Amino acid sequence: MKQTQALNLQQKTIKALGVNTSDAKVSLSYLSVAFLTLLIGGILGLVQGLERAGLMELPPWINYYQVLTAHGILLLLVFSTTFTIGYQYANLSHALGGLLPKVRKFAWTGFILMVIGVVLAVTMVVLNEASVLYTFYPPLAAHPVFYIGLVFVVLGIFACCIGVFINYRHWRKNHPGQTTPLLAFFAMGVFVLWFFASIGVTVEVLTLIPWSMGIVETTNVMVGRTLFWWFGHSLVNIWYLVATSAWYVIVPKIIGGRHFNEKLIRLVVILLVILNIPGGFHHQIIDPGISESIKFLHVFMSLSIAVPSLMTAFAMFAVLERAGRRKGGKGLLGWIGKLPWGDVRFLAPMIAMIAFIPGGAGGIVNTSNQMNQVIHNTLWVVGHFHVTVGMSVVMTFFGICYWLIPYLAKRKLTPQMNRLGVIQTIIWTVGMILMAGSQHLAGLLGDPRRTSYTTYGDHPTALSWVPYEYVMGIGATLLLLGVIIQVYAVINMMFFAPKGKTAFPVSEPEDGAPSAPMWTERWGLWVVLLLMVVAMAYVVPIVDMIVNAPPGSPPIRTW
Amino acid sequence: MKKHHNAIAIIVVLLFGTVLFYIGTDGFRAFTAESARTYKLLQDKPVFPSVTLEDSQNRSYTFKEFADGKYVFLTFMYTSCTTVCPQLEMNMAQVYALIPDSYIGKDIVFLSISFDPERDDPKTLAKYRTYFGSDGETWRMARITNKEELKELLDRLGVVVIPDGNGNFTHNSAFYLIGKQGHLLEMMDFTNIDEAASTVAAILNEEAGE
Amino acid sequence: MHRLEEMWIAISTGILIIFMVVVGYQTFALGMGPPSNKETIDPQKVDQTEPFDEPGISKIGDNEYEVVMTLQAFGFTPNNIEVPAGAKVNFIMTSKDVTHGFQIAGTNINAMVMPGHIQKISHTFDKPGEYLVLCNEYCGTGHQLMSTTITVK
Amino acid sequence: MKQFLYGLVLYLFLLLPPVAALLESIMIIHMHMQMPLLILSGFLMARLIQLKFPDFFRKWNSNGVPGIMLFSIILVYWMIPRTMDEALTIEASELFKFISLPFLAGVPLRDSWKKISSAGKNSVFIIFIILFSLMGWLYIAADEQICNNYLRVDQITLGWGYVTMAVCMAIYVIQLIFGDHSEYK
Repeated sequence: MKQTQALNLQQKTIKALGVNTSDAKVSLSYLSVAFLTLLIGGILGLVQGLERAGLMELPPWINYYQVLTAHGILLLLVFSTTFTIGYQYANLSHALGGLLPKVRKFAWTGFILMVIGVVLAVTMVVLNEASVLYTFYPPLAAHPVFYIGLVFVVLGIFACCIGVFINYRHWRKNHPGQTTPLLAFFAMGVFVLWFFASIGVTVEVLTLIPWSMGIVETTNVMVGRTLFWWFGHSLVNIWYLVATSAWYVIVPKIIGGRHFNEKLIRLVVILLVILNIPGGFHHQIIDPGISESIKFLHVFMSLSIAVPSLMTAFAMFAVLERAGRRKGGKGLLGWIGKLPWGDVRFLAPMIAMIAFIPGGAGGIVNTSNQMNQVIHNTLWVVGHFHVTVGMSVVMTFFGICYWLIPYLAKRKLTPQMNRLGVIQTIIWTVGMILMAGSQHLAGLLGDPRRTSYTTYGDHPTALSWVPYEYVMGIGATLLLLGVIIQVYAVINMMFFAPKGKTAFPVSEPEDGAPSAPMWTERWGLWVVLLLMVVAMAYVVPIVDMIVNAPPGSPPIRTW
Repeated sequence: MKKHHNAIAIIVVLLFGTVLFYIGTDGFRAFTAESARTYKLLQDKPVFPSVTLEDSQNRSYTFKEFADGKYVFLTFMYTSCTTVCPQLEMNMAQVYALIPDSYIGKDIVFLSISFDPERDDPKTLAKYRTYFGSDGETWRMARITNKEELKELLDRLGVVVIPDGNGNFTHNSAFYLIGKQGHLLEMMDFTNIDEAASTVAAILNEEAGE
Repeated sequence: MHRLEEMWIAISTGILIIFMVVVGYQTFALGMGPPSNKETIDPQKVDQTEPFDEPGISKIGDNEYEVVMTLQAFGFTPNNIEVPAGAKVNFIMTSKDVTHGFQIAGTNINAMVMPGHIQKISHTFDKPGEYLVLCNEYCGTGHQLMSTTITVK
Repeated sequence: MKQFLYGLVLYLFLLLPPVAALLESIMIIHMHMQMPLLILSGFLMARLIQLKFPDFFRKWNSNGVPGIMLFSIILVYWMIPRTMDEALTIEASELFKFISLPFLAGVPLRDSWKKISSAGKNSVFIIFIILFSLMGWLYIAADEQICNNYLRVDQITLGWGYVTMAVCMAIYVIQLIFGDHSEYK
């Protein structure tokens, strides 16, 4: 009883002050790291794009693959992770009426572990001791410190997961009979998935450490690869789930609408959490050592994600249309004009959602047996994840910045900043269309990914790719410009924008909508189902890979 | 009254369970198909079918000619096997060593039959033989080239061989003892060398004592 | 749930099932499955193991060829292969060090070649020309140099 | 009625010879996919049977114990390595599998699960956790072939399948015991 009172008091203070200062500090720290890495990673991205197109030569003390490794790790791993944690903890704090002090400690522990980990790993990359790319497929062997750094990062993630679980459980205990706020429900989904996805890579890295130190002689290459994609692909879907949380809950409020039927939203979250992990197998469609029937099963499992995704598409269009019509939009498409296109908080996530249509279609290509063979490991794949991660996810993240950072920093979004945001969004969109578009096309012609500048002895086929690579370079230049504007905007909103109160835009249900059913909160059951799906997908191939394993591979350094 | 029905139902279910398990496991004796097979084979004592062997010295003869009224100690294997077969043959060599010399060749002969006739030609068998100290006379290694004869033999003695698609086979293994009339006399656990040797020796001794 | 929602879910699931039937038919009935050979080899003894002790091209039938190939940083052995037009070529490959990719630009020949595993893929080269073969999985500093050609006459 | 139809369709689908042959060709799918699906089909069909013969179930399965015992007996029976082999080689055994799993396991499970106490449910879970762990250990550790119709690697795979299912059940039971579930009903 006392606790509830204290909690109510806390909630009242938050209402009065707008934001819980100690919680805001957690989120702002994560977000600062995120945008610092975005800046560095973005610069490396441009360097890489220009080198790849043959427009620039790298100085002798640094090589293309070092740059590529750093770009991948910083953007795909560090930027998206830190942004997600910063954003999700802000959501959680807002939705549950503040974080528990204990949970803040977990968040800070996670922060410190991740910073140490990233510093260790990146140092090794800079020293050219770990040019293994962010996928670090064995038997390419990096310096042991690189793997140790990754362990720290994963431990940091685990700390943040546990923090979320504790806070959620605490809230549940104190609110019998109530369903958790949607944002907290999303946060729970994100971190449950993250927790179980990280187990794969943790096991992999822990086996690689003694191997890279020479204590263990050989390692099982196939198992390492499989465990990596257990994590690697789920990671992408974690960012996607994070973006979805903004689409479902935040966007409707910004456009002056209401969110969709809560039961369906929760069902989508649950499905994404349960079905996600086996999707990783489609990265191994043309690998040896996995039978065709197992691959077929995994194609099915990867594609099953399409069902909740299509449900999202349906729900979002319904929300947008309703909001547009409420504002007086007439006719079949009249509502489109009524949406607030000039508001960056809507424009960025809206383009992100649109980008998910080609992104998802490309994903279906990658997942299916025969089409995968055409584009596997070509620039198509690079184009694909720049559309999905670089547009769908990152643009949603950018859109979030324009209300989240002022909210956390107790400042205001000025019209100038909004205009800058719109410009940034347009530059980013054009840059991505040019870059990812040309990458898709070059990939269809067979241009491989992850390759330094080469014309393969001026082979005519390779020369035919060069024009696309130029366009890619132009896109990359625009994107760096976009990064710089974005980082400037973030710094401005954090430290220089006028003081004031910004609201946390959480949408409400439609009038008379039924409340969400209580069974959706049975996380214990969802976890068990998730594990069963993982078991169905992984037990057969992994046992086969271990029992019928060839002699292992020793560590090899080829750079 | 209800309690009553419940109790009856429980008893009926338990009885059903007991009967089911009793039938399903040959009276709680055989919980795997392998043990069921052994049990059944020992009950049936099937006759060794007529097959033509081709041994490591390129000689061809029928099983009957080879056995010639002696006991035959038998195993099934293939030479490319890396798992059970070397162990099986190694253990067979130990049984061979434990049987008193006086019986060998006179009252009992040893035979290893390969169920992979395509790869196990006489040359391969000749080489494989030397790994286990088989002398090629009183302990021979042979293949059966006629596919139908081989299948008939494997079926009759309940040897299940499944190719795994990578050139290997999964198969069940045991020591077999064929009696003087060509009937299956014993099937023995190939991992228990001493017991197999003493079983065989006892049969031979009893015969000698008569 | 709303009727429209139910219909939408049913349609999505239906599309998924139809898609799987198509993929399954292609894979199992038409034999168009992805390269998935399951044989293994000791990656440290490739040179001593048949058939990789003698990599090269051999004719195995009427306009059918077998190419036994090893991939290593940063090249293909044998390289610069020549075959007549219309030839069916069966590639048997393994890696001597790290993971490599085997891609023939302009065709849908694309396979991962991993240490310890033997990969197989076949293709009929109908159109004459000089095909570019390249490694499409990062394998070290010289990765961008790892290429060869197949000439179809 | 809808449920009965779903169950019936599933049952007929599983009966189709090519489907049965495909599912039985891989050991773990035979054990952990086909058999549970058969139970599920019975579970779904049970609704109509319950409505048709309410007296029978009320009279003979009033506290759910006989039903759950029958379910357990059938399940344990099919966990014996030999029965799985014989389902492949002996037709009568195959027939018994297709009758016993839906009608002697699925139907009584549906009728009993709601009737037995939570302590009863927990003990069923615990018994099967132990059994699954033991079977898993048996299949993983066994050097010899336990089932004649399957490869060794299939056997090890099935072993790990048992272990993972035991782990899943254990997690489920733990969260049942430590979580408050009164409000989810």
